Amino acid sequence: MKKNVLAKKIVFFTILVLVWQAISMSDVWPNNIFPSPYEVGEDLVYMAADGSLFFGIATSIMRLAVGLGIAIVGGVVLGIFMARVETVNQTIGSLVLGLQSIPSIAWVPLAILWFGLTDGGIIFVTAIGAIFAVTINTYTGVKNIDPHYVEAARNMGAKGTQLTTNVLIPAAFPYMITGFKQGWAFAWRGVIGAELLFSFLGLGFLLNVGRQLNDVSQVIAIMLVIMLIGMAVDGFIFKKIENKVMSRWGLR
Amino acid sequence: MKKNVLAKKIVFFTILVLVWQAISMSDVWPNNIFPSPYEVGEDLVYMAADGSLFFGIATSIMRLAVGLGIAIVGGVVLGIFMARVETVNQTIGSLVLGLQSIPSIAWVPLAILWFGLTDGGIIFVTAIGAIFAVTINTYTGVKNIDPHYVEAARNMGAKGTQLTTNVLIPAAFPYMITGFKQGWAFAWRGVIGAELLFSFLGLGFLLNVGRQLNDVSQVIAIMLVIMLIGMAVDGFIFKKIENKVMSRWGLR
Amino acid sequence: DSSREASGDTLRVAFFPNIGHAIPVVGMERGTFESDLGNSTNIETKLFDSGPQVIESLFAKSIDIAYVGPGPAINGFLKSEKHDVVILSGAASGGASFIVHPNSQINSADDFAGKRIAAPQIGNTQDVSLRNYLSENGLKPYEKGGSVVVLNIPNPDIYTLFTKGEIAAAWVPEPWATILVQELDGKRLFYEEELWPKNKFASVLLIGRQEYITANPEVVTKWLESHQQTANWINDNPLETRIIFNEFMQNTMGQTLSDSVVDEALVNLEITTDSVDDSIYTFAQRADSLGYLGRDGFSLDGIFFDIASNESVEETK
Amino acid sequence: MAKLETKGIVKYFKHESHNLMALGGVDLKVEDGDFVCLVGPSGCGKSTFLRIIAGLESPDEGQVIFDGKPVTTTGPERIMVFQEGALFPWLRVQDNVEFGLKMAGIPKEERSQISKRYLDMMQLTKFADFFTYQLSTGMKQRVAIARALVMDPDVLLMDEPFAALDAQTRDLLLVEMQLIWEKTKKTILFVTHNVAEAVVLGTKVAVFSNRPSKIKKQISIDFKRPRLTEDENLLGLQQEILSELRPEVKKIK
Amino acid sequence: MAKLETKGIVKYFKHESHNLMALGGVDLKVEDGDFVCLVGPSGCGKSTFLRIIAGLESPDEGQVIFDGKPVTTTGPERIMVFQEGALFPWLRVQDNVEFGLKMAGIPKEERSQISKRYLDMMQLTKFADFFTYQLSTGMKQRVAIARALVMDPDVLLMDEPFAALDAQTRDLLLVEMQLIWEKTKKTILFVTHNVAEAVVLGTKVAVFSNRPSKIKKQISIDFKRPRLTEDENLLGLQQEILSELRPEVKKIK
Ligand SMILES: Nc1ncnc2c1ncn2[C@@H]1O[C@H](COP(=O)(O)OP(=O)(O)OP(=O)(O)O)[C@@H](O)[C@H]1O
Ligand SMILES: Nc1ncnc2c1ncn2[C@@H]1O[C@H](COP(=O)(O)OP(=O)(O)OP(=O)(O)O)[C@@H](O)[C@H]1O
Ligand SMILES: [Mg+2]
Ligand SMILES: [Mg+2]
Repeated sequence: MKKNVLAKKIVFFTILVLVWQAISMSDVWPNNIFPSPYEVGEDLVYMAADGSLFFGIATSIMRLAVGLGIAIVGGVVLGIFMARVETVNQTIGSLVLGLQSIPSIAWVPLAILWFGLTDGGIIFVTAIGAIFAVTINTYTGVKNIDPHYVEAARNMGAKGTQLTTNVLIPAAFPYMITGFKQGWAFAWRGVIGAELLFSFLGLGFLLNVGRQLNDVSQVIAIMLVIMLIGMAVDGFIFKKIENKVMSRWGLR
Repeated sequence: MKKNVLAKKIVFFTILVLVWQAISMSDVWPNNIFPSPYEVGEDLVYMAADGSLFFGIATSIMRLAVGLGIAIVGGVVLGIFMARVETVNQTIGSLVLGLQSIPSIAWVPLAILWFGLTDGGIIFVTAIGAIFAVTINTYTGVKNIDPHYVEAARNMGAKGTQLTTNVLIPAAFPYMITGFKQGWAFAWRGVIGAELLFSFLGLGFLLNVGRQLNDVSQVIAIMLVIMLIGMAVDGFIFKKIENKVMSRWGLR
Repeated sequence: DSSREASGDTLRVAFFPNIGHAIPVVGMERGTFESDLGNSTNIETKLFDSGPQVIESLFAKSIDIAYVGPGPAINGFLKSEKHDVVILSGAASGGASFIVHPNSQINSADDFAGKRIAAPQIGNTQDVSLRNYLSENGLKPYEKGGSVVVLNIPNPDIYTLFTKGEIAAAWVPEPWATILVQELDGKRLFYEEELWPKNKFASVLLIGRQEYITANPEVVTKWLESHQQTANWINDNPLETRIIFNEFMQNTMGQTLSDSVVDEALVNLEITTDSVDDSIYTFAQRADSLGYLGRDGFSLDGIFFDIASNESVEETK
Repeated sequence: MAKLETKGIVKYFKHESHNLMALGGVDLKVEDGDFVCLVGPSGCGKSTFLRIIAGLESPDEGQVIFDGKPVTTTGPERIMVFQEGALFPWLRVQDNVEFGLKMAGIPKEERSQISKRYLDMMQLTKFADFFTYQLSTGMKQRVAIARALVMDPDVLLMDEPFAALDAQTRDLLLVEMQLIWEKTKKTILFVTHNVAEAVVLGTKVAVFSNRPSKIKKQISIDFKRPRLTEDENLLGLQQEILSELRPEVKKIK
Repeated sequence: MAKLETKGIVKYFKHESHNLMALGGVDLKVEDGDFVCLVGPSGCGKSTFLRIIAGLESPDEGQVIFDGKPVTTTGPERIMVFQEGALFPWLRVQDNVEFGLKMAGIPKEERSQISKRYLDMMQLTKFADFFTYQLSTGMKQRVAIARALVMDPDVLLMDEPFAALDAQTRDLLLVEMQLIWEKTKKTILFVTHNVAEAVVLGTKVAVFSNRPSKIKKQISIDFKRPRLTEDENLLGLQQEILSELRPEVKKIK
């Protein structure tokens, strides 16, 4: 990042915080509705100091990782099946499109029913929120594979699993990355939403505690944390993978 | 749809319902936690008969439409600004990326505080969940406009608003459509999630009522409705627009 | 539009579709409040299912008065800068029990170690009571390094988990306590009131926005009178109360509770306008020691509002 | 007075480590009604030069003088035809052609009268309702020219407009281009890397040197029209221009 | 016994309303070491014929007989080189070349020994670590050929492998192709729409008729190698083949 861009950013965010502080100090809204950045910062420091913040982050990220992992594996397998076996596409495919439009939060009651109050339940909600985005993108990716790749590979003796791992998956990878990214966005929403409703550890739980105790500054503090983690994952993990894949495939 | 595809689908979904019925009739889970499809259907009929289902659907769709409308207008404006004014991108742009990764459900406590228990609050949650997806895709779209379009237009005397409405928006439209679609997915999740937590009319509310009363069959019935609406919007509205735009642009 | 500012011609009331909130339910269903307030005041009712959300809505000026438990009431009073939220009256006392799962082999606090015990959301009445009870018995929750896993989950989910045997016990309000006993063979280990002085503690309170109250004292006065009358009527007519309550449930939620659940729940509750002030101070102290009331200490000065003198009651303990 | 004159146009481009001097002081005089073809080695700055004249880019030094007055911005009297056509895919052929008129606020009816004339001239009347993806490359190029002519510019700036065409279509358009020029008497600046094209079209051919580029040589061509690429009379001129170009192209390597 | 023989190959394709008979009974005998070039009007089914031989598609009637035995599936003895190369962009050049060996389960070291030989032959050793987007079109085509040769097939099936190349690169590869054939003595079936290419490469040229296609004529070519496209001796043969083709192409219109 060039120096002057960084400077602009610093100035911008400083102004933002100052305006926020000014609004909260003026009496437009009482403090219980609109806390000051100072209070929010205090809450963050306090939660960091007693360790609950880091425990919450670790818990949420662990669940996210497992849930997203399941979604990726499951979605890729399902997507490949749908793309390669027409009957699977015609049957399960239409179900997938439907399930994809159920908000993951709607699964919470059933998750509690089926998994109880366990990490399993939250992971289920996370995974089911993300899996169909992965599935649909994998499906599109495999469908769009240049048929010459597949024919060349078959001609050179690839078949079955060999064909899948050596050709189908790498060839569909640029699309799959998009699916992973979308999946991650849904999974992150899913994990926070589920924790909020399950109220069983994690950042969503901390958000809920803030809410239950009508502590707005804790709510905002946790939202900031959620946002920072989201930015980090987007900016470091996905941007990197995407750039690498895109340049490797000669797409940019 | 060809006859035999339709037949396959019918067979598949029939089997699905039968398996479900069989599981619920076997005594793996008691009926109050795993209802049969018959009970779910009964609940649907009942809710349809007393009108609460249609009222719920209408309420949710109204909120969705307003929220998504706001997100689209706001997102397009913001996205164009970010793409055309470098400073806006360097400052607000990085904020947008961050806000995008806050699950919309996390906004619910603030929405209630700021808007009270009103449609306004739910619409806020819906709009804020969707706006950044629209913004980011519009930004990408405008950034990727062939510079020759803009130069040709400027050369022929277009400037300011004229340039925006006559060139930037139509040229970026294929990307914007993607943004609208993503925005819709987030908005739909947002509206259901918000209604579930606000507990104030709409399909999310009906879901919550089912939950509060431990009426799993109502929960599943509402999930089916949510899924069908999602499929309808995806399949009829977005598929149509997308196909039209793609063929117009000669992209397929 | 429900967000408009307070005005004398509309009173916006919040309560839960729950047997503990029998006063507003019965009072509204029988039309008592409407006729007592007269034609000049239009009553809007709003159903909620969580106390914190009621407080949020009070803060947002979406509602004027509300029936909630003491936890949210105290939080609302303390978190609002100028003490916007005050207690007007009691609405119910008692009515929570400790229910153990039939297979859990819990007979007393000695058997809690290693068990999963549920209470509704953090900071609510049962949650505070449960955590306090644990520490009085020398137990600590899991997250504080102890052996008892305390789960804060909504009542319907407690029911689900109880069905599946995933929790050993639950500290729940009526009618859930009775439902667990009648439907799932739960064992009532003790009634919460047994742990309180005089066997009484406030479980539902009538609270309001100070701004609205001072602007519309006549409306609130009439409401309070009607509130008292309804409480008396309920105590005189338990059978009709059950019928009215179930009609209300059918109309608003599309479902009813079984008659025996409502009857037993009503017996376990006391519908009273007594706000059992002592129990509120005790409760606040317990909540504070759990860290629920912020880091800066607390004072309940002014939490009780006397409508007759139109000012907060200065009362110190 | 020359219709269009450039005086000492210099243009730098920033690259990672150093500044690249693309144009090293280009002087050119174009009389009213001239058809000037610009040729030069690839990357010497021909497109940049045209863009500066159009006002789409500004020079680091020097001036563009039009009708005696310096110009610095885009203007309807200097209209560019891009290599790729740069037609708007979201508009029908007719709307593409009318685009500039619409921007100028001319009412719909008047617009369609004007566009009709140029669609006719370009033999596009039948395709007025088509979208651009439905056109062949040659038709697209004709739409692009019609879109420029509709603006009735004094100067038409054309940047390798025929580079993407196959030989047949190109030959056709080369003839059409000459007819248009004779009919409309526009002043035209025409960039091409194809020397045969240049001698067929131009009243003058200007040869650019390699970077930093200047105009190395100008050659006038007086043959009767319409000229064809097969014309053997033009071969000598082609050779002359090529012999000027060759050493410049070699410098690149 | 012929190395490869097709007997009455018939192939239909379903179109909306009717079935299109692409191949109408193709009989062809290819001896061991033959270099057979297949020419024919566009859309007559040359690619389809090659794909049937490779086992990538199955005929509706007729048989492909290899070494006396009918074959119906793909096999390592019949390897195809696609027009676009169909290289895998996710693999480096060397891994692309080794792909077939890897599928056959040959261990890494042995693979790299084998691939080294063919990378050398194709002058690709320096580029072993490149990804395909870093290669020119000509280099890609050489990788594709190396990838096929590595399989050491008895028959090499090539479907217009040089169609996308510019004239210079093509001339170069035409020479290389002849050297490879002389060195390896592979049997080659080579589809092209370029008659000059066919006469330069082939020991035989087979001309397809229009749909439903059969082989209309076979011509043997005996000139010494390496032959070049400029070779005037080959012009007569080109004329002969073109005169066979012309009526077929006309039938399409
Ligand atoms: N926006 C830019 N930024 C940096 N360098 C540029 C830019 N535009 C052009 N250049 C450089 O300036 C030089 C001249 O470019 P220009 O496109 O004008 O050449 P040209 O003569 O039109 O070439 P061609 O015949 O290949 O079209 C080139 O070296 C090019 O790399
Ligand atoms: N999968 C398919 N489905 C339907 N029709 C097909 C299919 N593949 C080929 N065809 C048709 O079969 C005919 C022969 O096609 P093929 O590609 O074999 O021709 P070709 O001789 O290779 O043509 P070209 O010289 O253009 O490559 C064509 O008319 C084509 O449209
Ligand atoms: Mg150029
Ligand atoms: Mg072919």
